[in-house]
Parts: sequence; C-alpha cells; structure tokens
Amino acid sequence: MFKELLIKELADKIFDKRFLWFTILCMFTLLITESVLLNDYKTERNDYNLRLLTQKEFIDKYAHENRIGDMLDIQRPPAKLRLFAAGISSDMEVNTFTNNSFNVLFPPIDFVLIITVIYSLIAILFSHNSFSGESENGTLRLILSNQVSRVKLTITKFLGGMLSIIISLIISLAIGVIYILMDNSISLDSNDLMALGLIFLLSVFYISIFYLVGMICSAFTGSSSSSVLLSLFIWAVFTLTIPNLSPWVASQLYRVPSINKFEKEVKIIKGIERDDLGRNLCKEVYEKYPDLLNIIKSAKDEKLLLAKLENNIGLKNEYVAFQKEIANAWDKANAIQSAKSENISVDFFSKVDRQIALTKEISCISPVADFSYAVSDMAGSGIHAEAYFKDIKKNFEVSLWQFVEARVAKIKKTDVMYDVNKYIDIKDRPEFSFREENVSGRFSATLSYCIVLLVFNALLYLTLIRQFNRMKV
Amino acid sequence: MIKLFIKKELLENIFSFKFLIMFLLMFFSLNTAIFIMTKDYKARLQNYDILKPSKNEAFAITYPTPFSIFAHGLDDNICNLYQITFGGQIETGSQKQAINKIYNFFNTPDLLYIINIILSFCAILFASDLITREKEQGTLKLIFSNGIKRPAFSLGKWIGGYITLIIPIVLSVLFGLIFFIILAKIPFQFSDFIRLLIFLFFVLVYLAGFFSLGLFISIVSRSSAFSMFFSLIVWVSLVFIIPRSGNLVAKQFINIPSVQTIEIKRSQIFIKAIFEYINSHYEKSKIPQGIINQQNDKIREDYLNKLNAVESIARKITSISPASDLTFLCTDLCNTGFREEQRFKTFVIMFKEQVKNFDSDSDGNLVGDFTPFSYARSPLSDFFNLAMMLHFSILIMYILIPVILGYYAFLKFDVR
Amino acid sequence: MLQAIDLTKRYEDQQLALDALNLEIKEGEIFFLLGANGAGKTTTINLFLNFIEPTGGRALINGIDVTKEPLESKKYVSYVSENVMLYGNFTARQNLDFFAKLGGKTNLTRDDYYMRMREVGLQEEAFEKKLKTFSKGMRQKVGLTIAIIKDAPNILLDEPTAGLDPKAAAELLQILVNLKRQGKSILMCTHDIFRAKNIADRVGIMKEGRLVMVRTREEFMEDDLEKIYMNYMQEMVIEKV
Amino acid sequence: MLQAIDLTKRYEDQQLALDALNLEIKEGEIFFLLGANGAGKTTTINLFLNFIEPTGGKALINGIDVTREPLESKKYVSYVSENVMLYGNFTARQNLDFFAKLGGKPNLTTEDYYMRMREVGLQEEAFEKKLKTFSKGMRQKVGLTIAIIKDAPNILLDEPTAGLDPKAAAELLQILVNLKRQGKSIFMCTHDIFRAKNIADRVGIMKEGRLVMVRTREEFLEDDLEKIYMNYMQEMVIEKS
Repeated sequence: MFKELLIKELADKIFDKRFLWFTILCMFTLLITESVLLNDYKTERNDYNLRLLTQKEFIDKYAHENRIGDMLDIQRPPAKLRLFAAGISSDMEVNTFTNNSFNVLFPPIDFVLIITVIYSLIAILFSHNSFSGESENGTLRLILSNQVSRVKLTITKFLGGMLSIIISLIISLAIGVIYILMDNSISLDSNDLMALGLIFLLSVFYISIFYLVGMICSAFTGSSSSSVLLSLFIWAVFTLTIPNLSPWVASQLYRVPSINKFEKEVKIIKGIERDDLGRNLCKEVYEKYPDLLNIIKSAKDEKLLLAKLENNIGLKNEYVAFQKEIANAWDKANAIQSAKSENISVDFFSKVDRQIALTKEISCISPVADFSYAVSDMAGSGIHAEAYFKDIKKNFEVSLWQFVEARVAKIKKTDVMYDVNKYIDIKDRPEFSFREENVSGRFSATLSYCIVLLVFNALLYLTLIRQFNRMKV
Repeated sequence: MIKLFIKKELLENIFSFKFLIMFLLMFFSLNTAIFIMTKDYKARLQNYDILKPSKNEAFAITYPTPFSIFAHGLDDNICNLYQITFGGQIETGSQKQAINKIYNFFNTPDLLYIINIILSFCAILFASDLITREKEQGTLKLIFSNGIKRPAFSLGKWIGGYITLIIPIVLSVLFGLIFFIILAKIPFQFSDFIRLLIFLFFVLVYLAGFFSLGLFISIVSRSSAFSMFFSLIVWVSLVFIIPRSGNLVAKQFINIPSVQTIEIKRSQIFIKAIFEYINSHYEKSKIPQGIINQQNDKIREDYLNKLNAVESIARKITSISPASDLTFLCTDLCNTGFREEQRFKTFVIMFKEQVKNFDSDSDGNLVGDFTPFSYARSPLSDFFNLAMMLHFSILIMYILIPVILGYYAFLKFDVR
Repeated sequence: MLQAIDLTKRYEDQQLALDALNLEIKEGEIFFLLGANGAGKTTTINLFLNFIEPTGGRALINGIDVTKEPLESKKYVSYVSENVMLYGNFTARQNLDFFAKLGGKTNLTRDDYYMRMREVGLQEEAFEKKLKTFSKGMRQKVGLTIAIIKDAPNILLDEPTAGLDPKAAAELLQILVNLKRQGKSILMCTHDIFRAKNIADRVGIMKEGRLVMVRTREEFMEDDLEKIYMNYMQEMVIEKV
Repeated sequence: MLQAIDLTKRYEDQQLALDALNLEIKEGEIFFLLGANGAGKTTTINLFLNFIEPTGGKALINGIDVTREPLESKKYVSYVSENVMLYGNFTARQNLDFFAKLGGKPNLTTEDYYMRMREVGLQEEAFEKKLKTFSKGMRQKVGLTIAIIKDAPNILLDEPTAGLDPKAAAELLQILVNLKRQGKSIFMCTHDIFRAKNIADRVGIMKEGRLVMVRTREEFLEDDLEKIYMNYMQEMVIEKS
C-alpha cells in the first residue's frame, strides 16, 4: 500500500509539465552562475597568487623590523566552494577608500540563492494543492475510503513530493559540479566533495520546510487558490523580509555604541589623557633633580649637553638615573592608560559579540538565514571560516615574530649600529600556507544551524499531521 | 460601461482573501522598513556629530541624507570618515558592517528593497489570476452573453485591478511617512518633497509594469494554476536572476584587480618611500610625500576607471530587468547611488590636494588656516540626464508592451 | 424568435460538432434539446451567443444574424449557464445589480429585485447574504433571476436542472412555464428527459451533431420518451428488473 | 450488509445534520435515498466511511462498528463519489491500477481490467487514454469499475447519475442491477426520482435529517413517486402546463 501511494505521488509530480519547466530554469541558471563564478574564482586566485608574489619580492628587498607587520599582511586564499556559496565576498572584508561598491547594490547570484528563492518556490507550488487539490476533485475521499490511514497518506505525500524535487535538485547540482570538474584548472578534493554532499543535504532539509508549509496550508484552507496565497505569504515573510531585518532589529534591541565613538574614546585615552598623566608624573621627577634641570635648560643644544656631562661622572650617572625615571614615569602613564583603554575595548567587543549572538538568534527564526550561514560556513566563505583563518594567521604571526626577533638578536650581536629601520635579510622566513578546515571542523561549526533546520522540519511535520486529521474531507 | 467594470473589480478584489493577505504583507514590510531605516538614519546622524572634524583636523566626512531611508544604496560609503594622512594617503574609519559580518549577508531592508522585491511579487501574483479566475467561475461567459465590447472589459479590469493594488501601498507608505518620519522630525526641505514625489511616481510606474505583465500572463494562460506558476518564473528571472548576474558577467569583460591588491600596492609604495628616505641618511630635504601622493593617485585613477567601465557594462546588461532599472533610478534620485559616490570621492581627492600643502604639527593637526572639508549632495537638476531617460523608458516599456499584446490577445480570448 | 439555418461547426481537428442544424423556436415556446454529452447541445448555445464562429449557415436572434451584429443580437437573448457560480464574495444584491446593468437595466429599485426574486421563489432575507453561502439550487435561481431581469425575448438555458434536487428542479421548470406564458422563446439543453413531458412544447434529440428527431407535445404525449430516446441511440434497450 | 442504529450527527453550530437514522440494507438489495440538498444524504455516507464522527448511535458495515475499527471496516465497502474526476494526467490504466492496489487487489492483469471494463461498457481503446480527455459519463464508469474491482460486499454511491445523459445514466443503473444480482448491498443517494421505479428495491425520503418515509418496490410501483416526494415536502404541487 505504502509503495503505490509513493509511486503515484512521485509520478504525479514528475509528469507534471511544471516540473520540467522548473528543472530547466534551475539547470540554466545554475549553469550560468557556475560558469561565471568559475571565471570569477580563477581571476581571484590569480590575483591572490600575484599578491603573494609582489609581497614576497617586496619583503626580500625592503624587509626591516619597524614595518615587517605592515609588509606581511597575510591574505586569505579564495575558498574553492565559493563557487556555490558566495558568502562574504573578499572585497567586502576590506574597508578602504577605493572599494568595489557595485557588489553592495547587486549582491552576486549563487547556488544558495537558487535554493533559497527558486527551489523553495518550487516546493510551495508543488505542495500547496497536495490535499486541497485532491479533495476538490474527489480523489481524497476515494483514497480514504480504502484502508489508508491519514498518517500514512501524509508520509507518502511528503516523501513522494520531496523525492521529485530532490531528483530535480540532483540533476541541476550534478550539471554544476560536472561543469566545474571538466575545467582542469580547479580540482575538487575529497574534502570539498564531502562538503558539497553536506550542502546538498542541508538544501534538502531547507526545501522540505517549505514543502511542509505548502502541505499545511493545503490541509488548513482546503481550497487550492487560498492555500497557494497563504503559503506564498508565509514564504515571502520568511524568505524576503525576516532575514534582512534581523541584524537591524538586533541592533535596535541591544544598543551597542557605534565603533567610531569607541575609537574616539580610545584615541583620547591614549592621546591627550596619557600626555597629561605623563607630564605631571615627570613633574614629580623634575622636583627631585632641580639642579640637573637648569643645566639641561642652559645647554643650547644636545651636543653641548653631552660634552658637559662627559667630564663630570657624578652628574652623568645622575642624568642617567634622571632619564630612567622619566622613562618609567612615561611607562607608568602608558600602563595606566592602556589598562583603561583595554577594559573599555574588552567591554565594547563583548557587547559587539553579544549583539552578533543576538542577531544570529533572531535570524534563526527564518530558515533562510540559518541555511545561508550554514552553507557559507560549510563552503568556507562564511563567518566561521573567517574566524578559523584569523586563528591560523595569529599563530603564524607569532612564529614569524619569533623568527624575526631571533634574526634581529643575531644581527645586533654583530652590528652595533643596528637600528629599527635597517634592512634585514629574512629570505629564509617560514612560508605561510593555509589549508581550508576539514569537513568535520566545518560541520561542527554549522551544527547549531542544522539542528535549528531539523527542529523546524519536525515541528512543521507535527502540525501537518494534527492539521490533516482535522481536515474535513 | 467601463466605470461599472472598475467598480465591480474594486468591490470584488477588496473583499477577497487575496487582498487581505497582500495588504498585510505590504503593510508589515513597508512599515518595518521605514521604522528601521529612520532609526538607523538617526544613529548615523549622531555618529556624524561624533566624527565631525574640529577646526583643522584633516578629515573628510559628510552628513547622511534623509533619503537614505528610501534608498540606502551606498550611503554608508559616502558617510564614512576619510582621514588624509601622511603623503596624501586616504585612510577610512571602520564601519559597522566590518564588525557585525551578518550585515553583509543580506541586502539592507530599505524601502527600495521592499518595493523592488516584495511589492513586485504582490503585483504580479495579484494580477496573474484576475482573468483566469473569472473564466473558471463561469462569470466571463455570463458577462459576454451581454452586448459588451472586449476592450471595455479588459480596460476596466486593468484600471480596477491596478487601483486595488495601489491603495494598500499608498496607505502603508503614508502611514509610514506620518508615523516614522514626520513625527520623528526628520529634516525635510521643500525640494525634498518634490524628490519624494518623483520617487513615489517611479514606484507606481514600476508596479504598473509588473501588474500589466501579470495580467497579460493571465490572459494567455489556460488555467489559474498555470498563470500563477508562469508569473512566478517571470518574477524570479526579472527580480533575482538578471540583476544579480549582471555584475558578475560584466566582470568577465574587464578584469578588475581586487581591492586587496590595490591596498597592498598602496602600502608598499608608502613603506618603500619611507625606507629609502631613512636609509639614505636624511640627505634628501624632506620625506618624499610628493612621490607617494603621485603614485597613489595613479593606482587609484587606474582602479576607478576600470570600476566605471565595469559599472557601465553591468548597467547595460542588467537594465533589461525593471528591478535594476528602479535601483539605478532611485539610488541616483536619492543621492545614494553609484554616481553620487564617485562624485563624493572626487571631492575628497580635491580636498586631499588642498591638505597636501599644509604641514601638520606634532599630533597631526594642520597648521595655518585652511578651509575644512564640506560637501553638498548633487541637486535635483543633475538627476535628469540621458541614462535616467533610458532606464525610465524601459520601465514604461514594461507597461506598454504587455498592455498592447494583452489587448489583442483578449480580443481572441476563448471565453468558454 | 430563435432561428438556426444550416448551422454547422467543424473544429480544427476535423471533428464535426454540429451538422447543418435547422431549427426555429417561436415566441411562447419551450424547446427541449436532448442528447448525450458532446452531441452538440452546448455548441449550439455557444453559436447563438457568438462565443464561437460557425463554419457554415447562420444563427438568427429576432432576425438579427449573430455573426454580423454580435452586440446588437445580444440585446435580445439572456443566458443561464449550467454551473452558476457568480461572485461568491458579493451579496445577491450586488450580483443582481451588476448583471442587471450589464443587461441594460440601470435604475432598478429594491422592490423590482424583490418582485423578480419572489417570482423565482427566493426569500428576501437571501438578498443581502453573500453568494458563497448559497446552495446550488439557490444559486441557480439567482442565475434565472438575472435572465428574468434582463427581460430579453429569448432565453438560452444550459442544463439548468443538473444536480438539483427534485423540488428545486420542479420549481425552476415551473418558472420557465410562467416565462413561456409571457411570450418568451426558450431553448433548453438538458438530460431531464422525464420532466420534458409536463414542460416542453417541442422536444429534439441530437446524436453526434445531427438533430435526429423533433416531436411536438401532442406527438410524444402518450409514449415513453425514454424508450424513444434509447431507440434513437440504437444502443441498449432498458430491461426491466 | 449496511446498518445504521440511531445514527445522529449534530455539527458544532448546533445544526442537526442527521436525527437517529435506523436503516438496514441486506445483501442483494438496492436502497435509493431521496432528499433535497442538505437533507443529510451525504452526511450518512460520510458517517459510514468514518469521514466524520457520529454524535450518537452506530454505523455498522458487515457487523463491524465503523468508529471502533475504521480501517478494518473499509475492507468491506467501496465508494463512488458524485463528481468522479480521478487523476486527469494519468491514463485510465494508471488510475485503475492505483486504486485497485489501494483496494487490496495488487496483481490484476490487463485482461482482468478489460473484463471489468466490458462489464461497465467501457471500450478497450479508452484504457490507455488520459482521463482528462474522458466525458463525464465515461469518468463515472471508471469510478464504478474501481468499485467493482474492489469487489467489496457493500457499495455506497453519492449521486452517480447527476449530470449524465439519459443513455449513460440508464447504463450505469443497469450495472447496479447486475451487481445486486451478485449479492452486493447497494446504498445510493440520488435525485433521480424517475428511474427509482425500475431499479430500486426500497426507496427512502429524507427531510431535514429525518427519514420521513421508506417504501418497498411493491408499495410504490403504482403511484407517481414524484407526487409522493412533493407531498412529503408539503411544498408546491406540480401544475401541469
């Protein structure tokens, strides 16, 4: 009994002309996006390699301790699976005067958009008349007049419909993947293919949410025309409005002072306040060495002062002690101020983190947001992927600095006249290489989103069964 | 006779379930958008007060325009803090997008986004079953069993349907305007009201385009289900696929370097100049600011030209879809568009040239009297140019073609 | 006065829907057109209402050729479709008002509507109720009221009694009898073979687009109309249980 | 064997749909249930098929209480709905195959289908054609074939002849006579008052949820069933034109 219902539902959907139309539309769109994104990825990769090269040459020629940090700005290579989930494009990460603002007006199209917009629409259009259509043409009564329980009917209708959409999804995804594999300049290793498999699974769970929404509306309203309107309404609210509103609503609910205000405060703390504190600390030191003070004042310029001190030992070490005290007065001022600015920034960034967490929670009510974050993290172009890269970058920088310090210490032994801006040869420095996180790491990061998607599915399925049991046949 | 059809159309639609759903969706989305954008505008205004440069600090910043509520566009870039530093380099202050990355995932929900995507969704869906429902109900047969000319009915249907579509939009926008903008005392001058009226006019023309498209599909399709399905396909391709792929496709023609490469080149120039100066044991008279400035200008010039080239190609490709036409029109109208950003950047570069020949004292303030940075958004007259005409004519075309084709198709429409 | 002169209709797929129909229905006459589904009954009505173009012959309403002056001819005919849905969201008054105006009657008062509704057997309370709450029989009666309000000399009915319970069907046909007395010429396609006896002046049987038999009331009064119908169909003969 | 014992159904809005129906239809018997729309005919069928819960009394199929063992009871009943549409995109074979399997007859050969279709009067060519190309009469016959294939001892029919032309209706009822001879108990709600005479063993009339009259074939053979029906309705009496 179960098999017949399933096959009938599947056949009913696949032989429907709309199925053909939609699969062609998705295949066509995916093919365009993949071909365009592939070129985009290749140009970006070449761009990345070019950058590494210029950086390497520059460092080999001009490396000096003072500006090693600026010279060696470690870059993130474009993630291979950015072909499927654009996530945060590399241009967006950098906040500069010359920026590509066109992406802001028209975000790029990718596989995630095809799923969240086109496939969820297919799900609704296929499922909105699953019960109401059959009850209007009398077949629902005919089926239920046989030994078919309502729960079994809901299961077979859900699985049959979803199977047809999954087939269409497999066809269009396969076309995309084959197109990429054909191009030999990019090789997808097992890690990527597994990630792609998980992305496929996530999209199936995402689409099933809207398939269930369509079925519930069909059972609830009982007439196909009003059920399609209701489900499209729910679709529009959850796909088009809530994800876009969530970051802004979060910023209203949980006020965080603007970053510019924070930076200004820090500037003042580190700037003017520190100078005042430092000056009055030095004043105390000046009182201790009154006579030394007027000598310094009377000396015209530095050379004269040095000559005077040379011949009077007592005065010289007094001057040295004086210099030392001034130095640690300034260090004390610096310490106090930086401690102050430290806890302000800790407080500020904890607030920001809490706001980000709140944004994620609010946006979790819309499956689109969950899906987008999960897939972009899975594809290595999302928020988690960036954080992962930053950790690796930090560790590498630490090891690099140790290397540089060791080299500088070695040079200092031999060359007395060493100063911070002198060229140092660090051609044999450790090379930075970044391999994307393996799938299990990415999966554990996206676990919370997957669970939310599953909970959505479960809740919707329960309401469906309750609703269909109450439906007047 | 047309008046009778219009009245009936209004009456029939206003009490229908479809209208209720549409009204709720529009009211909810339009007003949340206006509410959120006004709050954001206020926050950005305070931000401007914090960052406003004191007398002789080398900062370039301008205040956000109240029109960013309607079309946010690139206002964040325009209202950013640009500091002119050593050697004519332009550093930018950090933005909220940089901290909370989630902002980058989805478009800003300004009024333009809601109109562009949600209202066009309602318009085409609303119109897609106007004719097919009457046919399936059998009322079409009954109507044409009387001496009624076909155009009278189709014209009445068009006008009646369009009015029912526009009523909820105008009401929601008015409600939004009154509650969130006027009560919130947002500074609006008289010329702004004209601009606002033009904005609303564009919106009405845009939605009329989708409405006639939906009505045409309803005439040519066999059943309600088919007409709704086909209009959804048309909607998805016009609103999502074409505008969003235009940018990527344009990039294929002109290979534009990524922003990070430009950054690295810029910092390398700076470091190289300083390094050579120091290691040449101070022989040269001054730090070679001139060279740094000149090389920076060259890179920036080259990048901006390429960016403009990409933009103009992308603009041509995407202007087939009314959605991107509306985006270009409204962002240019509200002075938050691509053209405005370029204009602002040229002002900043000019300011940089001026700052260059002042030297700064110990903690960075400029010495001597120099006129601080000031910038006024482009006046309304600048808006009316050839590009605008092209976009607007495409929007009009999206109304005329379906109406004319629909007119002839309805003459042969099989009423049975 | 409804006339069909050699009226033929052949669809694109060469299927002959109507084969040279010659028919004339004078004032004050009810003509029942019987026949299987697809025998050409609905095609005849569609030709009279100029919903489809005839491939041969002419259809005349009060002497006006339907194809030459379609709008003019429609002034003299009113139509009741099989499954009367009308506008579910409108009340009966709004529906009647709308279609009355379409039929050329613009300034009818509430009493005119009440009078016509009583004629058809609809209570006044139904006047302000939404049509979607009406039963099939009541909706059929509203359709008939619309035809009566238009007051056209000819009435075309397409299976009005389909799916109605015996009482509603009997009442409906009773109204047709009153309209006949007012001099209307009525063409009714139906399967209601048993009620033809008490209502119809003339009965015609169609088979595959041809009018195979026309009998006046006197001729078919005695014998069993169902048997005649079956003989013409030369199919099964009814076995008694 | 279909039994209703004090079967009552009162909807939430206190409207009494069925008032203590007591009815028993033995094997090899055709029971016609007449009544206006909303008189409770369809509610009775819904109660027998357990689509709705009774507020009182019991409905038994072959002695099995429908509410206690809904799935088991469904093995012994087959159902033909009023407007048989089935799946337009599927061919007749696919429809028959699907519902045969649902009815517990998984492995029937094409020959079985042909035999049943001949019984019902459907040609073999129709077997591979899509159902949406079928006429109303042919679709009704496919519905009946499905009931026959299930071969359940009881058959419930909801207005099977509504909208059918006289020939198709006559053929359909003829098939019911054959099924009666095979010992099936047949319960049919209908408005087809005139054919009751030649087909029905017993006729019941319902008014506002109450069974007001039950007559056996012998009792109602002489007098005019329509007049009886109208008297019970105490409404208009039919005037001859």
